Amino acid sequence: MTAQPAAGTGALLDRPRERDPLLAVTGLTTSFPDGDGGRVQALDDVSFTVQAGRTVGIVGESGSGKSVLLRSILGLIDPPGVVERGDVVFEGVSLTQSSEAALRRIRGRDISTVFQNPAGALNPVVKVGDQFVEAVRLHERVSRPAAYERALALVTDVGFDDAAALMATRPYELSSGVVQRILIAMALVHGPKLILADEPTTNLDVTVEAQILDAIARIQVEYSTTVIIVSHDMGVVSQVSDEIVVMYAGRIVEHGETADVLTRPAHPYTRALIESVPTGRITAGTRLPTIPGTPPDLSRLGPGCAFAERCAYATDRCVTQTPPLVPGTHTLRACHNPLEAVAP
Amino acid sequence: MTADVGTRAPATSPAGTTAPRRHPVVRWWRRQSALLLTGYGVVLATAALAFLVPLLAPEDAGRVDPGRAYLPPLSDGHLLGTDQIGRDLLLRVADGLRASLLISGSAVAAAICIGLLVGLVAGYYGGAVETVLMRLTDVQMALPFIVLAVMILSIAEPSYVSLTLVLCLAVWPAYARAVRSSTRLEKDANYVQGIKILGGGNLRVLRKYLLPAALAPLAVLAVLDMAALILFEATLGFLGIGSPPDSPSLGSIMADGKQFITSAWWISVIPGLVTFAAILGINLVGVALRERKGQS
Amino acid sequence: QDMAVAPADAAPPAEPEGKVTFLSAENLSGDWDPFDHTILAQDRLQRAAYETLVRVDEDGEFQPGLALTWENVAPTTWRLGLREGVTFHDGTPMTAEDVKASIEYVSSPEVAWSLAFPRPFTADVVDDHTVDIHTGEPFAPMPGLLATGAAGVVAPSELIEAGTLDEKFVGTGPYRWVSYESEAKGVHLTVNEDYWGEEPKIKDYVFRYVGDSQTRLAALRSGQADIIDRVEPHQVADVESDPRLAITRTPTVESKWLAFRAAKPPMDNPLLRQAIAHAINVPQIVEVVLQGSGTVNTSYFSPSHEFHSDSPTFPTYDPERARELLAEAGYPGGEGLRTLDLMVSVGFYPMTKEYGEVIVQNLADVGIDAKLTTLETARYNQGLFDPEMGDLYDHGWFLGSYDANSVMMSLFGNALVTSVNDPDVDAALAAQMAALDGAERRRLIDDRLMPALNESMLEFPMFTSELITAYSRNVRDLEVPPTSYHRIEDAFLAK
Amino acid sequence: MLRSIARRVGQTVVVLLGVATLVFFALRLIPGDPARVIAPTSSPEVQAEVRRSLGLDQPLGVQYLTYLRDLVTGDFGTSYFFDGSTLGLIGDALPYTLYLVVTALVLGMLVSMPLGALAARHRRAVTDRAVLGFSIVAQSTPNFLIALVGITLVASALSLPTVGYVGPVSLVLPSIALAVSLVGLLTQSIRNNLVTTLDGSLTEALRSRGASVWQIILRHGARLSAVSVTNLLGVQLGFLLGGAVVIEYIFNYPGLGLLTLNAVLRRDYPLIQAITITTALVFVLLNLVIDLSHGYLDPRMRPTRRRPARAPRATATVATAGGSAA
Amino acid sequence: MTTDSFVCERLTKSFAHGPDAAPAVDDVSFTLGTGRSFGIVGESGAGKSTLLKCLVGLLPADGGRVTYEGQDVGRMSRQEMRAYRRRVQLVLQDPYTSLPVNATVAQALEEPLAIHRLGSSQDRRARILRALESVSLAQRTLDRGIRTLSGGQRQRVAIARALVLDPQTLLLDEPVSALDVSVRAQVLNVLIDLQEERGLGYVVVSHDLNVIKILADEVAVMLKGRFVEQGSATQVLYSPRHEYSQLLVSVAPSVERSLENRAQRERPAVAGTV
Ligand SMILES: Nc1ncnc2c1ncn2[C@@H]1O[C@H](COP(=O)(O)OP(=O)(O)OP(=O)(O)O)[C@@H](O)[C@H]1O
Ligand SMILES: Nc1ncnc2c1ncn2[C@@H]1O[C@H](COP(=O)(O)OP(=O)(O)OP(=O)(O)O)[C@@H](O)[C@H]1O
Ligand SMILES: [Mg+2]
Ligand SMILES: [Mg+2]
Repeated sequence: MTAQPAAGTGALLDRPRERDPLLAVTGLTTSFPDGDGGRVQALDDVSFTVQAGRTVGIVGESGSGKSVLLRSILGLIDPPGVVERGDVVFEGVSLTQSSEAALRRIRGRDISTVFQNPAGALNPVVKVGDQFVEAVRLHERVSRPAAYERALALVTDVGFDDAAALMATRPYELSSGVVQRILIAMALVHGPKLILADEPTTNLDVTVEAQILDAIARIQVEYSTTVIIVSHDMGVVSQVSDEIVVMYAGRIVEHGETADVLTRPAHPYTRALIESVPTGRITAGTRLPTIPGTPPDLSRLGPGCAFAERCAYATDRCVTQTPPLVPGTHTLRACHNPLEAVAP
Repeated sequence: MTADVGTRAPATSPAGTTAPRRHPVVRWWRRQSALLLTGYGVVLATAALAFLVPLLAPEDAGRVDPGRAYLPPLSDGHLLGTDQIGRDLLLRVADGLRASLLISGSAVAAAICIGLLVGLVAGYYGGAVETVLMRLTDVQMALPFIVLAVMILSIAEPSYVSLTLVLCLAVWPAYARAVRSSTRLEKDANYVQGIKILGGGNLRVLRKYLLPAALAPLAVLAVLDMAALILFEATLGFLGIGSPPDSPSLGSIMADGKQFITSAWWISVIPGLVTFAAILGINLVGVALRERKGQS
Repeated sequence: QDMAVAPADAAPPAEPEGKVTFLSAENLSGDWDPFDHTILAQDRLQRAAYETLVRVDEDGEFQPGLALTWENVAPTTWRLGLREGVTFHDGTPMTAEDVKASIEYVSSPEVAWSLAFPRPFTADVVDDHTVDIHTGEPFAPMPGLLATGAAGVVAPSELIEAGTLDEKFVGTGPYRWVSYESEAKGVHLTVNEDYWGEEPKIKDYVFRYVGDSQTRLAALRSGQADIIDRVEPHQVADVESDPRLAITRTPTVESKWLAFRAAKPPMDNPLLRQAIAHAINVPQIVEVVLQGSGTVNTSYFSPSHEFHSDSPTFPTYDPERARELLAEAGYPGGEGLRTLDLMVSVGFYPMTKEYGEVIVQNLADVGIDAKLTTLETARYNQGLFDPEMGDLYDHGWFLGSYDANSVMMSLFGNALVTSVNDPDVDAALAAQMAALDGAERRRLIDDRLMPALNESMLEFPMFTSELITAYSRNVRDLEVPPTSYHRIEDAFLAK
Repeated sequence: MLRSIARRVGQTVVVLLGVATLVFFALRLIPGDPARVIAPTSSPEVQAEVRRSLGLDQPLGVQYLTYLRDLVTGDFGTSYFFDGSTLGLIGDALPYTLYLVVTALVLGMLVSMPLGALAARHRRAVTDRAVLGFSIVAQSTPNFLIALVGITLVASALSLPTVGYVGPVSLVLPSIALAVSLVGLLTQSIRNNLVTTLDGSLTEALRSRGASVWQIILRHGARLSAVSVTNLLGVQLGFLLGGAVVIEYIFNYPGLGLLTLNAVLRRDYPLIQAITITTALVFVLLNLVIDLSHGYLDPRMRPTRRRPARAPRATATVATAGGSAA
Repeated sequence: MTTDSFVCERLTKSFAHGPDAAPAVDDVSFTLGTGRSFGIVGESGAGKSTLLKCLVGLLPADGGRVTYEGQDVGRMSRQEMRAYRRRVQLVLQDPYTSLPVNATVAQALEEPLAIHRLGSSQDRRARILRALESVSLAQRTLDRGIRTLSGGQRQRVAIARALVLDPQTLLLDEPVSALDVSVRAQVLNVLIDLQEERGLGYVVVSHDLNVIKILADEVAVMLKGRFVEQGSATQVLYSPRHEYSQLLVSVAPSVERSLENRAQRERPAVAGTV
């Protein structure tokens, strides 16, 4: 069902131009005041498109702007934060130009979300069922019992046999894994076209994580929903996504088909990220390659590549000129000295 | 592979040439909220009135001279006028304000000491000790403050000490409770466990870690309480049981003057305004600090 | 005494009607025994329900009250001829037995009002309507005493014997008891339909304690009260500017005293006491602090008192003289003198704290160091009779009579406040009491008593207070005499 | 559940006993002799008699035991000054104070709830700052100043009663004076609590489900703020009862506050004792009710709570709002 | 014969008591040779942290016995406990909360020496610098506030603080799970270096199999307070026997397997509810 491009070379780059993407983000730039008179540049000129039916994974270390990106897409950046520039077009409609009321109609119905901290996404003292009914009735004029029936069906669908009992509990009585699966069910209630999942498995046990990832994968197939999944774990992202977007310090540094990004990264940062996760048969005492230094302070970014000071391949140009995100051999990458150009 | 983290200290990092570094005072100024700055302004002004004016005074604040009674504000030599027996109102209000500030300040300080002692012990050791101490604070809290104050002050000679004591009684349970709950949370905090793993004993943990940790959140509480106590103290003065007549505080000055509200408004209105300003300034600072704490 | 001028259109109603609410600056005791308290407010209230044997009219003349006649039948015996047909509110007729019981009760030492009585003081029933009063020495001020406050009122003998006087008022007066629910609601009296005299014109009378002068004035303005007590001097202008309100200012027979605790050093030194009396700028206090509400005393008797005349040796403000006396007392320039404690009450008499501070300043000006302490009313009342409390004690004292004898008796004879007796004063006091002839008594007062008092200076009567009463213009014919016993039964409400 | 209620009630009794003990000894340690207040001009013998009749000649321990026994049997003593039992006097006065305090409380809520919600809705915007400014001013204004302004300026203009209680209209000025600082505190508390909800992940989640901010405030914010706001109300109740003393004094209002002031000024020991204990009782009982209501408002605070099979990692601290030791 | 540092026999620890209260640590036994590393994997709430706290004597055990070099940890006197602390140190789970945030790095590192009243100030300085060096932090880090440090730096300070006392055995509770991937590698390398340089023994707890693989010679799999499988690292991690161990190993996300799966177009399915 899913258009699954062959795990081949630079499939992303071959994408036909005429096909309208489900979501197109262009030049999105978001900032927050840093409390010291300056501004934190959380997103800087971020552009990417998502075709319907695809699963896009966004990876990046903590603070690289992944969550801000999702919030900016949904129009959930509140003052004093501002979306300074850029456009988000969903199904041909510009979300950045839409009124709050129009956005509210889209949120939860056409675009739904799953968040990192499941406990925080529900009111801990209100029964799950009531919150489910509320979610339904925010977009549809249906009776409570009808809404409840719908919710029950969906909760059963994500793998709970005792859905009715679950609906009568309050979130604080449940474990995070259970709540997260309920939230996934809730995200599906209006048959959304796009699901934004922000670190949906972080802080969960590996076994639970596997269940959640499995649920997401199944949904994608059964409901043919487009998914954007955010994680700092390359392993998680690689499992479910068709494409991977790598972020660093508020910018996209690389974007390509999963296989391309994983096997032929063009950006030194992407490669470092992949290498720092152990692979192969490792035993006690195996040393891992590391990235020296720490991510930069987003309120003090000057021109140039933000990764330059940690990059082994950096040249003078990297410090003075911001590299644009342009097609390389296999992926889109923002690098003056991509690895493909350097000797293997 | 030694990561040189030192160069990344944000304050010294010269990263970028975007904005020129401003003077530290200017940067401090820009970081503060308008609320806080207004508060500081009002507090500074009242503090200047309380502590500076008497230094510049040409005469003793208590100088009684019925011959010049009831002079309205802006009279010759009496900026704020004189009161019903010819005392200079500016000096008198300054005196009263200083008394109010000192009394409520020392009451808060005393309350913090008691609260810390009770709260730390109760929160850290728990069990029966905690139960007893907390019931004690409950008892104190259940006692209607004004009844207690009126009772004590109508018996003990009104003086700065007795007033301070009374005001302290009004607030210490709140501190004990706050300290106890922060200590209860904190004593199981990871870093405290960390100290114990290193071999640190109870006293060390209490003194070096729990005490400062309990103190920090009290700062805002203390500021707000200071304002509340000035108000309490003014109330007591108003009921005529405040500070002694030869060293009046704002409340009693106001109470003395309130009967002239229609004939010589300034005698009560000016101390009223000063009381209000002092409380307002401190509250502004308190609320602004609370807001800032909340954000971080 | 000025009275509100009643416009011509207002006439008293035929039947008693309407209600007046009186707000008092002083609290009531809650114990309704008419004899056993020294609270002026209660005294004033109970005058509507209890009557005295002798009455004083507007001109200060004695008039028949419950007694129609009083005469010396022997030097130490006064005979009272009682009014007939008088009944108490409980329906029992008033007889000589009741008068005897009342007199003996009020003069017995355990009762508060006994402080106004000489001893011995006994009564005999001659017949149903005649009573004899016996005193140890001849007692000239008898009619004055019987016209005074609780001293002369009559209560039913059964209640006195049963000890149930304190439950409610049961007198013979024009108003009878209705209720007392709480302090904040006050005492409610209503017309006594069986009153022997002229029936009152106002039906209901509510008397209530409101401690704050501002609140009292506000209540008068908003129509919640009809008459308010002890208007402060600076409120007068306010009241006068309100066309709906009237005001009356009465110079009373009350002096504000500065008592010296003469039992302990250094106050046992009469020269020091005289120095202090000369140092105080009383005219300025009256003039400025009290805004003219009061009269500077020129004698131990207030101007409204019988037998008043200026006393030449009475201390006047004279700081030079004060310094001389201070030096003579052994404290030149105040040297060697410890800080003196000056105690004043607050919350009742007007401007006490203020003039206390002026006195401290006055004393400082001649070199005497003094410290002011203010006492709220209950504590003040308690401390007043405690000789250990302070060195100088400010207080008011009067017993609602034109005859100052009771005041002198309690303050100097019984040494209530000073706790020290002066033999000269005591002798002079006794002598004038025994002088049944008016002229002789006047001579004894002027030539013996006054000089002795000035010399001993145990208490210094600084000034005579003024009682300022404000009321709605609807209340007509309200009069507040120097004794402060206003007669609500003479007033009426205009429609 | 029942057991924990019993426990709380037990604690309440202990606290009341503590209050009773403290008041008793505080009053005896005070220098000042009721006999002298009652019979100031009488001879020492008479005063001794007065003391005997009041039981003040007994050893302190005996007095204390008698006092406790009387308390338990509901005998709070007889006023030194007024006829009748102290409980009767209090019974007359208490309803008036409750009218006043409850009116002030309701008034405070009516004003501060919409204000707080408005400020939270527009947090950090001009509206928010304006509301905050107003609430700080309200919090800083002494209630007696408001009362005085009311009496001198407003009362006669609107012909409102200023003395005593003549009907509900008598509550207008005193309850406003009493409510102002409450409004200040409550507004800030409601606003801050709502903002905590609104700045949290719950709001982000709800908004991304399509809910509007007002919907979030009304459906979730209110519910989540209830515990700490009612807690604040519990504490404020004490201050309201205290504030009533001044207000009742100024308006000569026939409540407990005025009774208290006069009782203390007259050293009416039995009355002071009784007032203190009953006020403490009222305060403690209302706080008990508030505590128990928390179980309803926030099921997490129910004592017999079903523990999750596995505690979620990020369990929010539940009892932040200084409830007493459970 | 006495080359065993920890011997843990039938250790049991419960927090709640009652009919349905399961113990947090249930009948756990193991032996750790001196200088060897022991890894414990298990899901959240399995009782891993509780076990470590029992080992250092921070929590008293309900049943069973822990001995360190033959000495019963549960029966140590105050003095013995102090000495024990110098030999065995625990680095707590979360670097963001396990250090006093208001202190500077220097203060934090001095604390153990102050507690144990070790060394002159010169000595102390030297020891601190050595510890700092071992975790690859620059000397100037000393003056920085803990608050201003990143998670990776904090974790290294936490390790350094334990090292200042020159312990023989280090207990590590989730040493890298709160850290970003790139920093994770740095800290793991530091730990490997330390083991090689100082011959430290480790007890490492983690839910991340890779961490265990890198740091442990022997591994136990913990489930609901019990050790369900115990053995050499290679055996447990590469050919697990217990059903739960197998599940753990099979579901751990890894790029490697994704690529394989991608090639094979299939993913492992997980059944059951959480
Ligand atoms: N409301 C805000 N106010 C100020 N700064 C913010 C705000 N939200 C995000 N930021 C800043 O924006 C940057 C990006 O944050 P973001 O939450 O998107 O990171 P992330 O990639 O999601 O990280 P994580 O993996 O930790 O969730 C950070 O530096 C953060 O401090
Ligand atoms: N102080 C405590 N009081 C009560 N229960 C506790 C306490 N500490 C831990 N527990 C419980 O003991 C069990 C084991 O907890 P422990 O912290 O040891 O698990 P863990 O394996 O370290 O989990 P994680 O991976 O989440 O750190 C859990 O169910 C936990 O809720
Ligand atoms: Mg994020
Ligand atoms: Mg753990």
